[in-house]
Amino acid sequence: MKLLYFAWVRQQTGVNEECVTPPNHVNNVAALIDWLRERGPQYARAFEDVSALRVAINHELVDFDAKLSKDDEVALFPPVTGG
Amino acid sequence: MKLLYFAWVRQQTGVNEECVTPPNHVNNVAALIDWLRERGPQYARAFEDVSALRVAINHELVDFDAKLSKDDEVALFPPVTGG
Amino acid sequence: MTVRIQEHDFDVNAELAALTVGQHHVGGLVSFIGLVRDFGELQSVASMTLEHYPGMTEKILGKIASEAAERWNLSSSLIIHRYGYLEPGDRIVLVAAASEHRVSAFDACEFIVDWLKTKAPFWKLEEGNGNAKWVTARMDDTAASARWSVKK
Amino acid sequence: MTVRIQEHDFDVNAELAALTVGQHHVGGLVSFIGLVRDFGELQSVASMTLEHYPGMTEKILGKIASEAAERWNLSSSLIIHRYGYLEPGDRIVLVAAASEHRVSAFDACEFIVDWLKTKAPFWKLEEGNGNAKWVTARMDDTAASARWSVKK
Repeated sequence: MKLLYFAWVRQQTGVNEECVTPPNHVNNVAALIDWLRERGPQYARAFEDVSALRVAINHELVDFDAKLSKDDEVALFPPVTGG
Repeated sequence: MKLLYFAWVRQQTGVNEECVTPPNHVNNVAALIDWLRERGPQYARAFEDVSALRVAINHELVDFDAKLSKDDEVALFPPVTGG
Repeated sequence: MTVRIQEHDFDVNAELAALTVGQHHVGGLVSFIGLVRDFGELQSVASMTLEHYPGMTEKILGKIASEAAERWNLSSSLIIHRYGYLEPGDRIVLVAAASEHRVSAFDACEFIVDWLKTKAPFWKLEEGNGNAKWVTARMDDTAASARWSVKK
Repeated sequence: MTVRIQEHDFDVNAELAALTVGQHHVGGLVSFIGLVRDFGELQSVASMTLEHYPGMTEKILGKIASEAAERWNLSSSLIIHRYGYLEPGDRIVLVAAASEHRVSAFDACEFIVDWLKTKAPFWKLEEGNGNAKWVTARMDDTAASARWSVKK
Protein backbone atom coordinates (compact mmCIF):
# COMPACT_ATOMS: atom_id res chain seq x y z
CA MET A 1 0.00 0.00 0.00
CA LYS A 2 1.32 3.39 -0.97
CA LEU A 3 0.84 6.24 1.48
CA LEU A 4 1.14 9.93 0.62
CA TYR A 5 1.19 12.86 3.04
CA PHE A 6 0.63 16.52 2.25
CA ALA A 7 0.99 19.91 3.95
CA TRP A 8 1.27 19.75 7.77
CA VAL A 9 0.60 16.01 7.75
CA ARG A 10 3.71 15.60 5.61
CA GLN A 11 5.67 17.94 7.85
CA GLN A 12 4.68 16.10 10.99
CA THR A 13 5.29 12.58 9.70
CA GLY A 14 8.49 13.85 8.09
CA VAL A 15 7.75 11.72 5.01
CA ASN A 16 6.35 12.56 1.55
CA GLU A 17 5.38 9.03 0.66
CA GLU A 18 6.11 5.50 1.70
CA CYS A 19 5.11 1.92 0.97
CA VAL A 20 3.67 0.00 3.90
CA THR A 21 2.26 -3.48 4.49
CA PRO A 22 -0.18 -3.23 7.38
CA PRO A 23 -1.55 -6.42 8.99
CA ASN A 24 -4.75 -7.93 7.63
CA HIS A 25 -7.05 -6.44 10.26
CA VAL A 26 -6.19 -2.95 8.96
CA ASN A 27 -8.95 -3.03 6.36
CA ASN A 28 -10.35 0.49 6.48
CA VAL A 29 -9.14 4.08 6.82
CA ALA A 30 -9.84 4.40 10.55
CA ALA A 31 -7.89 1.20 11.25
CA LEU A 32 -5.04 2.44 9.07
CA ILE A 33 -4.81 5.66 11.05
CA ASP A 34 -4.83 3.75 14.34
CA TRP A 35 -2.06 1.52 13.02
CA LEU A 36 -0.01 4.49 11.77
CA ARG A 37 -0.17 6.15 15.20
CA GLU A 38 1.77 3.19 16.63
CA ARG A 39 4.64 3.68 14.19
CA GLY A 40 6.36 6.43 16.16
CA PRO A 41 5.89 9.74 17.97
CA GLN A 42 5.86 11.79 14.76
CA TYR A 43 2.95 9.66 13.47
CA ALA A 44 1.17 9.82 16.80
CA ARG A 45 1.42 13.61 16.65
CA ALA A 46 0.35 13.85 12.99
CA PHE A 47 -2.79 11.78 13.65
CA GLU A 48 -3.56 12.96 17.16
CA ASP A 49 -6.53 15.06 16.01
CA VAL A 50 -8.20 13.61 12.95
CA SER A 51 -11.04 16.16 12.83
CA ALA A 52 -9.05 18.17 10.30
CA LEU A 53 -7.77 15.15 8.38
CA ARG A 54 -8.97 14.26 4.89
CA VAL A 55 -8.30 10.99 3.10
CA ALA A 56 -8.25 10.02 -0.56
CA ILE A 57 -8.03 6.46 -1.86
CA ASN A 58 -6.79 6.28 -5.44
CA HIS A 59 -7.48 10.02 -5.89
CA GLU A 60 -11.05 9.84 -4.56
CA LEU A 61 -12.00 11.52 -1.28
CA VAL A 62 -13.39 8.91 1.11
CA ASP A 63 -14.81 8.64 4.62
CA PHE A 64 -12.92 7.01 7.48
CA ASP A 65 -14.95 3.81 7.11
CA ALA A 66 -13.85 3.29 3.49
CA LYS A 67 -12.38 -0.15 2.82
CA LEU A 68 -8.73 -0.54 1.84
CA SER A 69 -6.95 -2.93 -0.53
CA LYS A 70 -3.25 -3.66 -0.48
CA ASP A 71 -2.64 -2.01 -3.87
CA ASP A 72 -4.37 1.24 -2.92
CA GLU A 73 -2.74 4.64 -3.02
CA VAL A 74 -3.88 6.34 0.18
CA ALA A 75 -3.30 10.06 0.71
CA LEU A 76 -3.70 11.81 4.07
CA PHE A 77 -3.90 15.59 4.17
CA PRO A 78 -5.61 18.66 5.69
CA PRO A 79 -8.73 20.21 4.14
CA VAL A 80 -7.78 21.67 0.78
CA THR A 81 -7.23 25.39 0.21
CA GLY A 82 -6.94 25.75 -3.57
CA GLY A 83 -8.02 28.56 -5.82
CA MET B 1 -30.44 74.88 -28.62
CA LYS B 2 -28.20 72.10 -29.85
CA LEU B 3 -29.86 68.90 -31.02
CA LEU B 4 -28.08 65.56 -31.46
CA TYR B 5 -29.47 62.44 -33.07
CA PHE B 6 -28.12 58.90 -32.80
CA ALA B 7 -28.60 55.51 -34.45
CA TRP B 8 -31.83 55.17 -36.45
CA VAL B 9 -33.04 58.59 -35.29
CA ARG B 10 -29.95 60.06 -36.93
CA GLN B 11 -30.47 57.97 -40.05
CA GLN B 12 -34.10 59.05 -40.38
CA THR B 13 -33.55 62.76 -39.75
CA GLY B 14 -30.48 62.59 -41.96
CA VAL B 15 -28.63 64.88 -39.54
CA ASN B 16 -26.02 64.24 -36.81
CA GLU B 17 -26.52 67.48 -35.01
CA GLU B 18 -27.98 70.90 -35.60
CA CYS B 19 -28.65 74.16 -33.81
CA VAL B 20 -32.27 75.25 -33.66
CA THR B 21 -34.24 78.14 -32.16
CA PRO B 22 -37.72 76.85 -31.43
CA PRO B 23 -40.50 79.34 -30.55
CA ASN B 24 -41.05 80.20 -26.89
CA HIS B 25 -43.98 77.81 -26.37
CA VAL B 26 -41.62 74.88 -27.03
CA ASN B 27 -40.57 74.64 -23.40
CA ASN B 28 -40.42 70.90 -22.78
CA VAL B 29 -39.31 67.71 -24.56
CA ALA B 30 -42.79 66.69 -25.74
CA ALA B 31 -43.34 70.14 -27.27
CA LEU B 32 -39.92 69.99 -28.93
CA ILE B 33 -40.74 66.66 -30.57
CA ASP B 34 -44.09 68.02 -31.80
CA TRP B 35 -42.28 71.02 -33.23
CA LEU B 36 -39.59 68.87 -34.87
CA ARG B 37 -42.24 66.73 -36.62
CA GLU B 38 -43.37 69.83 -38.51
CA ARG B 39 -39.90 70.43 -39.93
CA GLY B 40 -40.20 67.95 -42.77
CA PRO B 41 -41.19 64.41 -43.74
CA GLN B 42 -37.90 62.91 -42.51
CA TYR B 43 -38.54 64.41 -39.04
CA ALA B 44 -42.17 63.32 -39.09
CA ARG B 45 -41.03 59.78 -39.83
CA ALA B 46 -38.23 59.81 -37.22
CA PHE B 47 -40.64 60.91 -34.49
CA GLU B 48 -43.75 59.07 -35.67
CA ASP B 49 -43.49 56.50 -32.87
CA VAL B 50 -41.91 57.92 -29.74
CA SER B 51 -42.41 54.79 -27.61
CA ALA B 52 -38.84 53.73 -28.43
CA LEU B 53 -37.38 57.23 -28.18
CA ARG B 54 -35.09 58.28 -25.36
CA VAL B 55 -34.04 61.85 -24.59
CA ALA B 56 -31.06 63.33 -22.75
CA ILE B 57 -30.71 66.97 -21.77
CA ASN B 58 -27.11 67.99 -21.12
CA HIS B 59 -26.10 64.32 -20.89
CA GLU B 60 -28.84 63.38 -18.40
CA LEU B 61 -31.67 61.06 -19.37
CA VAL B 62 -34.99 62.84 -18.89
CA ASP B 63 -38.70 62.24 -19.27
CA PHE B 64 -40.80 63.86 -22.01
CA ASP B 65 -42.14 66.47 -19.59
CA ALA B 66 -38.66 67.77 -18.76
CA LYS B 67 -38.27 71.53 -19.18
CA LEU B 68 -35.93 72.97 -21.83
CA SER B 69 -33.70 76.04 -21.88
CA LYS B 70 -32.32 77.65 -24.99
CA ASP B 71 -28.72 76.70 -24.17
CA ASP B 72 -29.48 73.03 -23.64
CA GLU B 73 -27.88 70.19 -25.54
CA VAL B 74 -30.74 67.82 -26.32
CA ALA B 75 -30.05 64.33 -27.67
CA LEU B 76 -32.70 62.07 -29.16
CA PHE B 77 -31.94 58.38 -29.63
CA PRO B 78 -33.25 54.80 -29.33
CA PRO B 79 -32.86 52.76 -26.12
CA VAL B 80 -29.16 52.08 -25.60
CA THR B 81 -27.52 48.75 -26.38
CA GLY B 82 -24.02 49.01 -24.94
CA GLY B 83 -21.83 46.38 -23.36
CA MET C 1 -11.14 53.47 -11.40
CA THR C 2 -10.31 53.75 -15.08
CA VAL C 3 -12.76 54.45 -17.89
CA ARG C 4 -11.80 54.61 -21.55
CA ILE C 5 -13.72 54.85 -24.80
CA GLN C 6 -11.60 53.99 -27.81
CA GLU C 7 -11.74 52.72 -31.36
CA HIS C 8 -8.73 50.39 -31.17
CA ASP C 9 -8.43 47.03 -29.44
CA PHE C 10 -6.93 46.59 -25.96
CA ASP C 11 -4.21 44.39 -24.46
CA VAL C 12 -5.96 42.38 -21.75
CA ASN C 13 -2.73 41.29 -20.07
CA ALA C 14 -1.41 44.84 -19.77
CA GLU C 15 -4.77 46.29 -18.70
CA LEU C 16 -5.36 43.71 -15.98
CA ALA C 17 -1.78 43.81 -14.74
CA ALA C 18 -1.99 47.61 -14.43
CA LEU C 19 -5.12 47.24 -12.29
CA THR C 20 -3.38 45.34 -9.52
CA VAL C 21 0.26 46.36 -9.79
CA GLY C 22 1.66 47.09 -6.35
CA GLN C 23 -1.75 46.44 -4.76
CA HIS C 24 -0.86 43.40 -2.73
CA HIS C 25 -4.07 43.31 -0.75
CA VAL C 26 -5.97 42.25 -3.88
CA GLY C 27 -7.00 38.61 -3.78
CA GLY C 28 -9.34 38.41 -6.77
CA LEU C 29 -9.61 40.10 -10.14
CA VAL C 30 -12.69 39.36 -12.24
CA SER C 31 -12.96 40.48 -15.83
CA PHE C 32 -15.55 40.37 -18.57
CA ILE C 33 -14.82 40.59 -22.28
CA GLY C 34 -17.76 41.15 -24.61
CA LEU C 35 -17.28 39.90 -28.16
CA VAL C 36 -19.03 40.46 -31.49
CA ARG C 37 -21.03 37.35 -32.41
CA ASP C 38 -21.71 36.17 -35.94
CA PHE C 39 -25.43 36.02 -35.25
CA GLY C 40 -27.84 38.40 -33.52
CA GLU C 41 -31.06 40.01 -34.59
CA LEU C 42 -29.78 39.27 -38.07
CA GLN C 43 -29.28 35.57 -38.65
CA SER C 44 -25.85 36.24 -40.05
CA VAL C 45 -23.75 39.16 -38.89
CA ALA C 46 -20.73 40.16 -40.97
CA SER C 47 -20.00 43.38 -39.08
CA MET C 48 -21.15 45.49 -36.19
CA THR C 49 -20.73 49.26 -36.03
CA LEU C 50 -20.91 50.86 -32.63
CA GLU C 51 -22.00 54.46 -32.33
CA HIS C 52 -21.87 56.39 -29.07
CA TYR C 53 -22.55 59.80 -27.61
CA PRO C 54 -19.18 61.43 -26.89
CA GLY C 55 -19.39 63.51 -23.74
CA MET C 56 -22.32 61.64 -22.26
CA THR C 57 -20.66 58.22 -22.58
CA GLU C 58 -17.67 59.22 -20.45
CA LYS C 59 -19.97 60.60 -17.76
CA ILE C 60 -22.19 57.52 -17.66
CA LEU C 61 -19.28 55.09 -17.56
CA GLY C 62 -17.73 57.12 -14.76
CA LYS C 63 -21.01 57.06 -12.85
CA ILE C 64 -21.34 53.31 -13.26
CA ALA C 65 -17.79 52.77 -12.01
CA SER C 66 -18.41 55.12 -9.06
CA GLU C 67 -21.62 53.34 -8.19
CA ALA C 68 -19.75 50.01 -8.16
CA ALA C 69 -17.08 51.51 -5.92
CA GLU C 70 -19.77 52.70 -3.51
CA ARG C 71 -21.47 49.31 -3.34
CA TRP C 72 -18.42 47.07 -3.04
CA ASN C 73 -15.04 47.30 -1.43
CA LEU C 74 -13.00 47.48 -4.63
CA SER C 75 -9.32 48.31 -4.90
CA SER C 76 -9.75 49.19 -8.57
CA SER C 77 -12.05 48.86 -11.55
CA LEU C 78 -11.81 49.24 -15.29
CA ILE C 79 -14.18 49.86 -18.17
CA ILE C 80 -12.85 50.00 -21.73
CA HIS C 81 -15.57 50.26 -24.36
CA ARG C 82 -14.82 50.32 -28.07
CA TYR C 83 -16.77 52.05 -30.83
CA GLY C 84 -16.60 51.97 -34.62
CA TYR C 85 -16.45 49.09 -37.08
CA LEU C 86 -16.01 45.59 -35.65
CA GLU C 87 -16.27 42.05 -36.97
CA PRO C 88 -17.31 38.75 -35.36
CA GLY C 89 -14.75 37.67 -32.78
CA ASP C 90 -13.64 41.25 -32.18
CA ARG C 91 -13.70 42.51 -28.61
CA ILE C 92 -16.25 45.20 -27.76
CA VAL C 93 -15.72 45.81 -24.09
CA LEU C 94 -13.46 44.93 -21.18
CA VAL C 95 -14.78 45.29 -17.64
CA ALA C 96 -12.73 44.36 -14.60
CA ALA C 97 -13.00 44.66 -10.83
CA ALA C 98 -10.32 43.89 -8.25
CA SER C 99 -10.98 43.32 -4.58
CA GLU C 100 -9.57 41.70 -1.48
CA HIS C 101 -12.29 39.08 -1.76
CA ARG C 102 -13.49 37.34 -4.88
CA VAL C 103 -17.22 37.64 -4.18
CA SER C 104 -17.05 41.47 -4.32
CA ALA C 105 -15.04 41.30 -7.54
CA PHE C 106 -17.54 38.95 -9.20
CA ASP C 107 -20.57 40.96 -8.11
CA ALA C 108 -19.09 44.33 -9.04
CA CYS C 109 -17.98 43.13 -12.47
CA GLU C 110 -21.40 41.67 -13.28
CA PHE C 111 -23.10 44.82 -11.97
CA ILE C 112 -21.00 47.06 -14.22
CA VAL C 113 -21.73 44.91 -17.27
CA ASP C 114 -25.46 44.86 -16.52
CA TRP C 115 -25.60 48.63 -16.13
CA LEU C 116 -23.50 49.20 -19.25
CA LYS C 117 -26.08 47.27 -21.26
CA THR C 118 -28.97 49.49 -20.19
CA LYS C 119 -27.40 52.85 -19.34
CA ALA C 120 -24.36 53.55 -21.51
CA PRO C 121 -25.23 55.52 -24.69
CA PHE C 122 -24.00 53.04 -27.29
CA TRP C 123 -25.94 51.72 -30.27
CA LYS C 124 -25.06 48.73 -32.40
CA LEU C 125 -25.71 48.41 -36.10
CA GLU C 126 -25.56 44.83 -37.35
CA GLU C 127 -24.89 44.23 -41.04
CA GLY C 128 -24.81 41.02 -43.05
CA ASN C 129 -26.13 39.51 -46.28
CA GLY C 130 -27.13 42.93 -47.54
CA ASN C 131 -29.23 43.63 -44.44
CA ALA C 132 -28.66 46.24 -41.76
CA LYS C 133 -30.39 46.36 -38.40
CA TRP C 134 -30.03 48.49 -35.31
CA VAL C 135 -29.93 46.15 -32.32
CA THR C 136 -32.94 46.67 -30.06
CA ALA C 137 -32.78 46.77 -26.27
CA ARG C 138 -33.42 43.38 -24.67
CA MET C 139 -36.00 42.78 -21.96
CA ASP C 140 -33.69 40.39 -20.14
CA ASP C 141 -30.96 43.03 -20.04
CA THR C 142 -33.44 45.43 -18.47
CA ALA C 143 -34.31 42.77 -15.90
CA ALA C 144 -30.65 42.00 -15.22
CA SER C 145 -29.98 45.69 -14.67
CA ALA C 146 -33.03 46.17 -12.48
CA ARG C 147 -32.01 43.48 -9.99
CA TRP C 148 -29.24 45.82 -8.81
CA SER C 149 -31.64 48.70 -8.21
CA VAL C 150 -31.95 47.94 -4.52
CA LYS C 151 -28.60 48.50 -2.89
CA LYS C 152 -27.40 45.58 -0.80
CA MET D 1 -12.07 22.65 -21.80
CA THR D 2 -8.44 23.15 -20.83
CA VAL D 3 -6.87 22.30 -17.48
CA ARG D 4 -3.24 22.94 -16.60
CA ILE D 5 -1.18 22.74 -13.44
CA GLN D 6 2.12 24.55 -13.73
CA GLU D 7 4.82 26.26 -11.75
CA HIS D 8 5.35 29.21 -14.12
CA ASP D 9 3.14 32.22 -14.70
CA PHE D 10 0.65 32.49 -17.55
CA ASP D 11 -0.04 35.04 -20.30
CA VAL D 12 -3.65 36.13 -19.75
CA ASN D 13 -4.00 37.71 -23.19
CA ALA D 14 -2.81 34.61 -25.01
CA GLU D 15 -4.81 32.22 -22.83
CA LEU D 16 -8.07 34.13 -23.19
CA ALA D 17 -7.59 34.74 -26.91
CA ALA D 18 -7.00 31.00 -27.44
CA LEU D 19 -10.29 30.25 -25.67
CA THR D 20 -12.43 32.07 -28.21
CA VAL D 21 -10.38 32.04 -31.41
CA GLY D 22 -12.61 31.19 -34.36
CA GLN D 23 -15.59 30.74 -32.04
CA HIS D 24 -17.74 33.56 -33.30
CA HIS D 25 -20.87 32.50 -31.44
CA VAL D 26 -19.21 33.54 -28.15
CA GLY D 27 -20.65 36.77 -26.75
CA GLY D 28 -19.10 36.80 -23.28
CA LEU D 29 -15.86 35.65 -21.70
CA VAL D 30 -15.54 35.90 -17.93
CA SER D 31 -12.26 35.30 -16.17
CA PHE D 32 -11.01 35.18 -12.61
CA ILE D 33 -7.43 35.71 -11.52
CA GLY D 34 -6.51 34.80 -7.96
CA LEU D 35 -3.54 36.66 -6.51
CA VAL D 36 -1.26 36.21 -3.51
CA ARG D 37 -2.08 38.80 -0.87
CA ASP D 38 0.40 40.30 1.56
CA PHE D 39 -1.84 39.40 4.49
CA GLY D 40 -3.77 36.29 5.40
CA GLU D 41 -3.80 34.11 8.48
CA LEU D 42 -0.44 35.67 9.10
CA GLN D 43 -0.64 39.44 9.49
CA SER D 44 2.23 39.86 7.08
CA VAL D 45 2.83 37.41 4.26
CA ALA D 46 6.18 37.53 2.46
CA SER D 47 5.68 34.34 0.47
CA MET D 48 3.20 31.59 -0.22
CA THR D 49 4.18 28.08 -1.22
CA LEU D 50 1.53 25.96 -2.91
CA GLU D 51 1.73 22.21 -2.64
CA HIS D 52 -0.57 19.91 -4.58
CA TYR D 53 -1.26 16.24 -5.18
CA PRO D 54 -0.05 15.40 -8.69
CA GLY D 55 -2.34 12.88 -10.29
CA MET D 56 -5.35 13.72 -8.17
CA THR D 57 -5.22 17.44 -8.95
CA GLU D 58 -5.54 16.90 -12.71
CA LYS D 59 -8.52 14.60 -12.18
CA ILE D 60 -10.33 16.98 -9.85
CA LEU D 61 -9.78 20.03 -12.07
CA GLY D 62 -11.04 18.00 -15.04
CA LYS D 63 -14.13 16.97 -13.07
CA ILE D 64 -14.86 20.56 -12.04
CA ALA D 65 -14.55 21.77 -15.64
CA SER D 66 -16.79 18.91 -16.84
CA GLU D 67 -19.37 19.69 -14.20
CA ALA D 68 -19.44 23.34 -15.33
CA ALA D 69 -19.85 22.22 -18.96
CA GLU D 70 -22.81 20.04 -17.93
CA ARG D 71 -24.52 22.82 -16.01
CA TRP D 72 -24.03 25.69 -18.46
CA ASN D 73 -23.93 26.06 -22.20
CA LEU D 74 -20.24 26.89 -22.50
CA SER D 75 -18.22 27.05 -25.68
CA SER D 76 -15.00 26.66 -23.70
CA SER D 77 -13.49 26.87 -20.25
CA LEU D 78 -10.04 27.13 -18.76
CA ILE D 79 -8.39 26.39 -15.43
CA ILE D 80 -4.70 27.13 -14.92
CA HIS D 81 -3.49 26.60 -11.36
CA ARG D 82 0.06 27.28 -10.26
CA TYR D 83 2.06 25.58 -7.52
CA GLY D 84 5.39 26.27 -5.87
CA TYR D 85 6.86 29.44 -4.42
CA LEU D 86 4.94 32.69 -4.95
CA GLU D 87 5.10 36.20 -3.57
CA PRO D 88 2.41 38.85 -2.93
CA GLY D 89 1.00 40.13 -6.21
CA ASP D 90 1.86 36.88 -8.01
CA ARG D 91 -0.97 35.14 -9.80
CA ILE D 92 -2.12 31.80 -8.40
CA VAL D 93 -4.92 30.77 -10.68
CA LEU D 94 -6.71 31.73 -13.89
CA VAL D 95 -10.25 30.51 -14.46
CA ALA D 96 -12.25 31.47 -17.55
CA ALA D 97 -15.57 30.54 -19.12
CA ALA D 98 -16.86 31.55 -22.56
CA SER D 99 -20.47 31.37 -23.62
CA GLU D 100 -22.98 32.80 -26.07
CA HIS D 101 -24.56 34.66 -23.17
CA ARG D 102 -22.79 36.51 -20.41
CA VAL D 103 -24.91 35.16 -17.53
CA SER D 104 -23.75 31.59 -18.20
CA ALA D 105 -20.15 32.74 -18.41
CA PHE D 106 -20.36 34.61 -15.09
CA ASP D 107 -22.10 31.76 -13.28
CA ALA D 108 -19.80 29.04 -14.65
CA CYS D 109 -16.66 31.01 -13.79
CA GLU D 110 -17.79 31.68 -10.23
CA PHE D 111 -18.86 28.03 -9.83
CA ILE D 112 -15.44 26.76 -10.95
CA VAL D 113 -13.64 29.10 -8.55
CA ASP D 114 -15.90 28.09 -5.64
CA TRP D 115 -15.36 24.39 -6.28
CA LEU D 116 -11.60 24.86 -6.71
CA LYS D 117 -11.45 26.37 -3.24
CA THR D 118 -13.06 23.36 -1.56
CA LYS D 119 -12.27 20.40 -3.83
CA ALA D 120 -8.90 20.83 -5.55
CA PRO D 121 -6.03 19.24 -3.58
CA PHE D 122 -3.87 22.31 -3.06
CA TRP D 123 -2.45 23.53 0.22
CA LYS D 124 -0.96 26.93 0.92
CA LEU D 125 1.89 27.66 3.27
CA GLU D 126 2.17 31.31 4.26
CA GLU D 127 5.50 32.62 5.51
CA GLY D 128 6.47 36.00 6.86
CA ASN D 129 8.34 37.62 9.75
CA GLY D 130 9.84 34.30 10.71
CA ASN D 131 6.45 32.64 10.97
CA ALA D 132 5.00 29.87 8.83
CA LYS D 133 1.36 28.82 8.73
CA TRP D 134 -0.63 26.38 6.64
CA VAL D 135 -3.76 28.18 5.49
CA THR D 136 -6.88 26.59 6.96
CA ALA D 137 -10.07 25.95 5.03
CA ARG D 138 -12.61 28.78 5.34
CA MET D 139 -16.20 28.28 6.37
CA ASP D 140 -17.40 30.87 3.88
CA ASP D 141 -15.64 29.00 1.06
CA THR D 142 -17.48 25.86 2.11
CA ALA D 143 -20.75 27.79 2.06
CA ALA D 144 -19.96 29.31 -1.34
CA SER D 145 -19.22 25.88 -2.73
CA ALA D 146 -22.32 24.31 -1.18
CA ARG D 147 -24.72 26.76 -2.83
CA TRP D 148 -23.96 25.03 -6.15
CA SER D 149 -24.76 21.57 -4.78
CA VAL D 150 -28.28 21.64 -6.13
CA LYS D 151 -28.13 21.70 -9.91
CA LYS D 152 -30.21 24.42 -11.50
